Amino acid sequence: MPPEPVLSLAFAIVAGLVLGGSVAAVSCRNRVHAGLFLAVALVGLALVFLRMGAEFLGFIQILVYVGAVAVLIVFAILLTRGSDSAHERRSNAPGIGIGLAVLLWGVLAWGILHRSPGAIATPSPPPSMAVRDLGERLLREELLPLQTVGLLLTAALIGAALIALPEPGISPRPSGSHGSAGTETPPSSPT
Amino acid sequence: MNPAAAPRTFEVRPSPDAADPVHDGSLLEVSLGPQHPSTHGVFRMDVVLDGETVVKLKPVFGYLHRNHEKIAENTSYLGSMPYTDRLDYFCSLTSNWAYALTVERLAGLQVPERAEYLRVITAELTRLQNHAAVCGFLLQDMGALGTPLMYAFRERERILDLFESLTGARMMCNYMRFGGCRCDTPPGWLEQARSVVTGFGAFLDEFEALLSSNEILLGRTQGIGILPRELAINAGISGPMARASGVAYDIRKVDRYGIYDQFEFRVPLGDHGDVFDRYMIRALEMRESLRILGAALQRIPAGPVIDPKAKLRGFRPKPGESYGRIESPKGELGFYLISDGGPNPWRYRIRPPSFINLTILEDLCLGRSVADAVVILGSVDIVLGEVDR
Amino acid sequence: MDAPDQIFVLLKHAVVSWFPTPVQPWISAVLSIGAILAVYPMIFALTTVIERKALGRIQNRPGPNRVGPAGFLQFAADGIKSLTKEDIVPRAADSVVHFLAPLVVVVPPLLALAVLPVGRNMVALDLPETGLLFFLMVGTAVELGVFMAGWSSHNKYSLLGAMRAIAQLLSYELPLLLSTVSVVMLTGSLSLNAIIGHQSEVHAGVLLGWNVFTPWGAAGAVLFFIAALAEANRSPFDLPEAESEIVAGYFTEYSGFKFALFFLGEYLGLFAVSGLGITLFLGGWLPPLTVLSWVPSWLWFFGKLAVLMGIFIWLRGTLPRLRMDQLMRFAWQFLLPMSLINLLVAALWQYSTPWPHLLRWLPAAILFGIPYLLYHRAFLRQHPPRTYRYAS
Amino acid sequence: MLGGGILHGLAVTAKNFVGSFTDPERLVTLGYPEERAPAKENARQFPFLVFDGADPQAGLRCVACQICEKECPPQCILIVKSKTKKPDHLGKPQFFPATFDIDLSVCMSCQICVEVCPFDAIKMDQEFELATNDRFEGLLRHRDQLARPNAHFQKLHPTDAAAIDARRAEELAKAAAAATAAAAAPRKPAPESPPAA
Repeated sequence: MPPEPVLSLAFAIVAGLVLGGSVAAVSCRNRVHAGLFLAVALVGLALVFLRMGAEFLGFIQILVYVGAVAVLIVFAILLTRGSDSAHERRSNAPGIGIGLAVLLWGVLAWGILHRSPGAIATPSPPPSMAVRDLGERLLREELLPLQTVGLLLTAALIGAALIALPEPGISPRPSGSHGSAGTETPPSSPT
Repeated sequence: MNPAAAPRTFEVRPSPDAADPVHDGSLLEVSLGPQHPSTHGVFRMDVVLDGETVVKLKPVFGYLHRNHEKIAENTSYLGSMPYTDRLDYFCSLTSNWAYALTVERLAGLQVPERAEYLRVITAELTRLQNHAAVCGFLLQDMGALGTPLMYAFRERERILDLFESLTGARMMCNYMRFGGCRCDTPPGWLEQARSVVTGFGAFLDEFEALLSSNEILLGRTQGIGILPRELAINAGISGPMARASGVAYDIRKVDRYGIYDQFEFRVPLGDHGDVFDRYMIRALEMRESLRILGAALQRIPAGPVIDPKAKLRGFRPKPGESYGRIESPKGELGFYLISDGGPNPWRYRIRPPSFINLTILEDLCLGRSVADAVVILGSVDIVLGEVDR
Repeated sequence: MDAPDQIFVLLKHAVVSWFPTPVQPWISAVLSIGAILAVYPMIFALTTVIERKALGRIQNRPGPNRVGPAGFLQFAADGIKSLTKEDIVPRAADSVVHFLAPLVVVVPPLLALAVLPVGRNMVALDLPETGLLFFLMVGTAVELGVFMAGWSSHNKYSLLGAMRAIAQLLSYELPLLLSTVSVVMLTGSLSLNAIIGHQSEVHAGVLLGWNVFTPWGAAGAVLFFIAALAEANRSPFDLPEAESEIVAGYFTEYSGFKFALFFLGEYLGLFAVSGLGITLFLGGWLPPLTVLSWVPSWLWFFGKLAVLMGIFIWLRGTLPRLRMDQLMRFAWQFLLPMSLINLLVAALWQYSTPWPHLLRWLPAAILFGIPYLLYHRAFLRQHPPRTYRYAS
Repeated sequence: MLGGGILHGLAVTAKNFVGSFTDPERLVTLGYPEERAPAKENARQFPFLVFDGADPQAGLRCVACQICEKECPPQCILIVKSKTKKPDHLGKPQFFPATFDIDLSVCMSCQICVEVCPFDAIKMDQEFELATNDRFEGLLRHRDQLARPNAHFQKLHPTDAAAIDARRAEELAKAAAAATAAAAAPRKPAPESPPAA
């Protein structure tokens, strides 16, 4: 284990990464930049997990959130062609957002400080949670929630697929410019 | 402020017309070419894409326009012959033949039998190398990294070697003359040609083993770029493209120009008119060409190769007009000439098969993806020298 | 422990022991990182030359043969050229993201290579709990780099390439992951060393128990390497950079050394994912037969890597590329169901340990054979054999 | 079976890979600057002017008739006729080109100048490595650069050269005979080179 100063320096860097990334993600006007900063913040979060020794959670964090969620977010921005809007207006009521954030922070802080007053002062050793234990826990005690979540996600997936399906009756293909033999309609151009 | 001194800045301008789907961002306008790795020559396709689906395609050409027809009207009849090499620079010998045929009709010249045989031999060799190269380029467009193309070029080199030793040049042959051919075969040429033809059959077997049953190739080409029979007829499509759509139209059979009536060959026809059929029709035509070549190389008679009455200098055909056409590897290549009795043609007009086959490109590509558009263009088989003239 | 097998390990220990104890872990890390940074780019350089020469031979031409003996210094010439070329950044490009993208593409494969055991006791970063997971995690970061490159260039081809790349990488991640899961199921560990250890059991006296010698392992290896080719953007799945369609895809607007970095990243990714495949299915650094165990273990690993590269080059020289929708369909309609079936087969294999050997293979043959026949029929229905008629 | 076509293709490429090492028919590439394809007698690149004897000035066959200049399709030849005359190989006084320029950047190697020349004065060279820094002057060949001895022609196109030399020798002999007999011999049309095969 590296010495303590190195660790706290690492924590400072990681914390800076998370905070800087999050702030930039919400304040960036360019949506793609915001998405990339979100990815930075998520990587920072994963590093926090790693620093606490939760390797599995850290890796899963990157695998799922950076590899899938963040990529999907920027991909969606790309597909909807909103990435060029550099002249985006700022939110009308930034106060609401800031207020919500402060409120959330307050609740979390209250919860942490109030529920386990000793936890901050004397950090207890992290529970050793091997991957195998995690898996057994998920598939034994928490099986019902897991399956429910799976069902929910499947329903969401089917819904998304239904939305994405082309509507029947609308053909994107305009007719060819050469009238083929026997067509009575004149070749028309959709423009 | 002095505009010259102002710093040049680049900005992504807001769309001029928000209602236009290209500019409001829901569609993507991409210019494929003229500097694009898969356009055949300096050809441009203005493609409007919805995602990757082509919703509009405009072929843009003219980058290689050389004013050939007007130059020909100001050059002697003979002087246009080397320019016809540069029309379809893959198949200079068939272009030569079409022009020579037209002028011979205009001037009423006879072609000696040996010259007719030489014309058939060179034209069929040209067809072989053109079709092989086209199939190679098609696969190149499909991303096969040049392997089939290199195999095709290996055989093409052998044929070009033949051309070089016969005509003096590999591509710009300038071999046909009005009333025959420019020179006779050098010693040993016919034997060499026979061995090339034999080797080409083995190459075709190998080429088809490499490709014709490849699942990826089938998936990429079958059902893609379907050209219906009626459209092919209405749009004046000719050559392998028309035959792949089931149009039994081969000028070698229709006109029986030259001595094609003395050879036994079949005209393969496709039923689907898609890219795969165009590829297969070319492969099958190569086999038929090999049959013609085998017979021609065996039966070629001795004799002069040029009509002794034909004049090289001071060639002035009687006033009149003529249209000559041949089955070039790409389709019906026609020349239309009007003579006013002078040393230059009064009117000189070409019917280039590539150009006319290209006109239906949009119909083939609409609703398909960019990748298909590239493959379809490859299957049309164009040479920009002929399209732009 | 014989000397040639452990030569690099002993060397490293010797070097590390010269330093005082407090800095020894750091020195050890630096040495390992240095080795990875030196070895894999060197293999990359050699691979590019060999690939070009082999492709040339496949295409009946000699390939590069001018620089150095038989052209083997071509990579140096290419490297110097790309270093000295002008680095062009389009004016409309997002310059910061444009600059960062090649780095995001190159660094993750290097990280992934750190957890690969290349020989007995030769792994830079041993993660006993989560080695495989680390590898897969790192692989996902490449997608972001590809996206950054494609988006920041402000070029339509780049954008199309990036869209293709992300769609492809996301789709093929799933079969890749699922085909590794079967190995994890059977081994019961995410540690790459444990997975290799699990394959070292001796079968039939001489043959080592590589996973590929089991039905689920063989099928898993095929599925894994198909998905790996797609993940590494190799032909026939090189659509994101399909030069005949979208010029060079997401790195169209890159030149000079940044272009070379993309190239490097792509090959490092290929090495990494092939190395993973070797570890999971082909016994890692284990020899195939017990009598061959005198050959140094790292030689086995790199030999297997070389064979795989050869196969990939061969495929690249032969196959045309798929179309985007076919690529997606292949991932979702073929690879994914097949890898799910493979999980079932792996489970059956696990629970049928006491059965006779033939009986254990039978369910696998049925489970793979029936879908294969169905796919075959579906393909034939879609692409029936054609005959051609002749005009009279 | 599904995948069989791909395996077929792989077998073909493997065969070619091995064949490129073992079969010279497959590896047809030549290492160009060191290895060269055998020269073909008919091959043509750019024109040159033939001269007889040792002096390119006196032996030049060209009589500045300007037919090639007229017939050249891309008009790349410029001839200026001399004011004075010099004797040709038969001793007849003829004009000669004071200037004979060919712009090789325009020339398209069609060989029409060679075909139309009644004096066998212009022939096709086989030199093709003409890279130059100056695309105007560097590719503009003047009379003295274009002049090549008959031996050069004999080396490039032995069949043609032999026929032409024989004819010219015959003409010379006839002219000599005619001179002695003090009677004019009409020029015979040039016989074509004998057909091979």
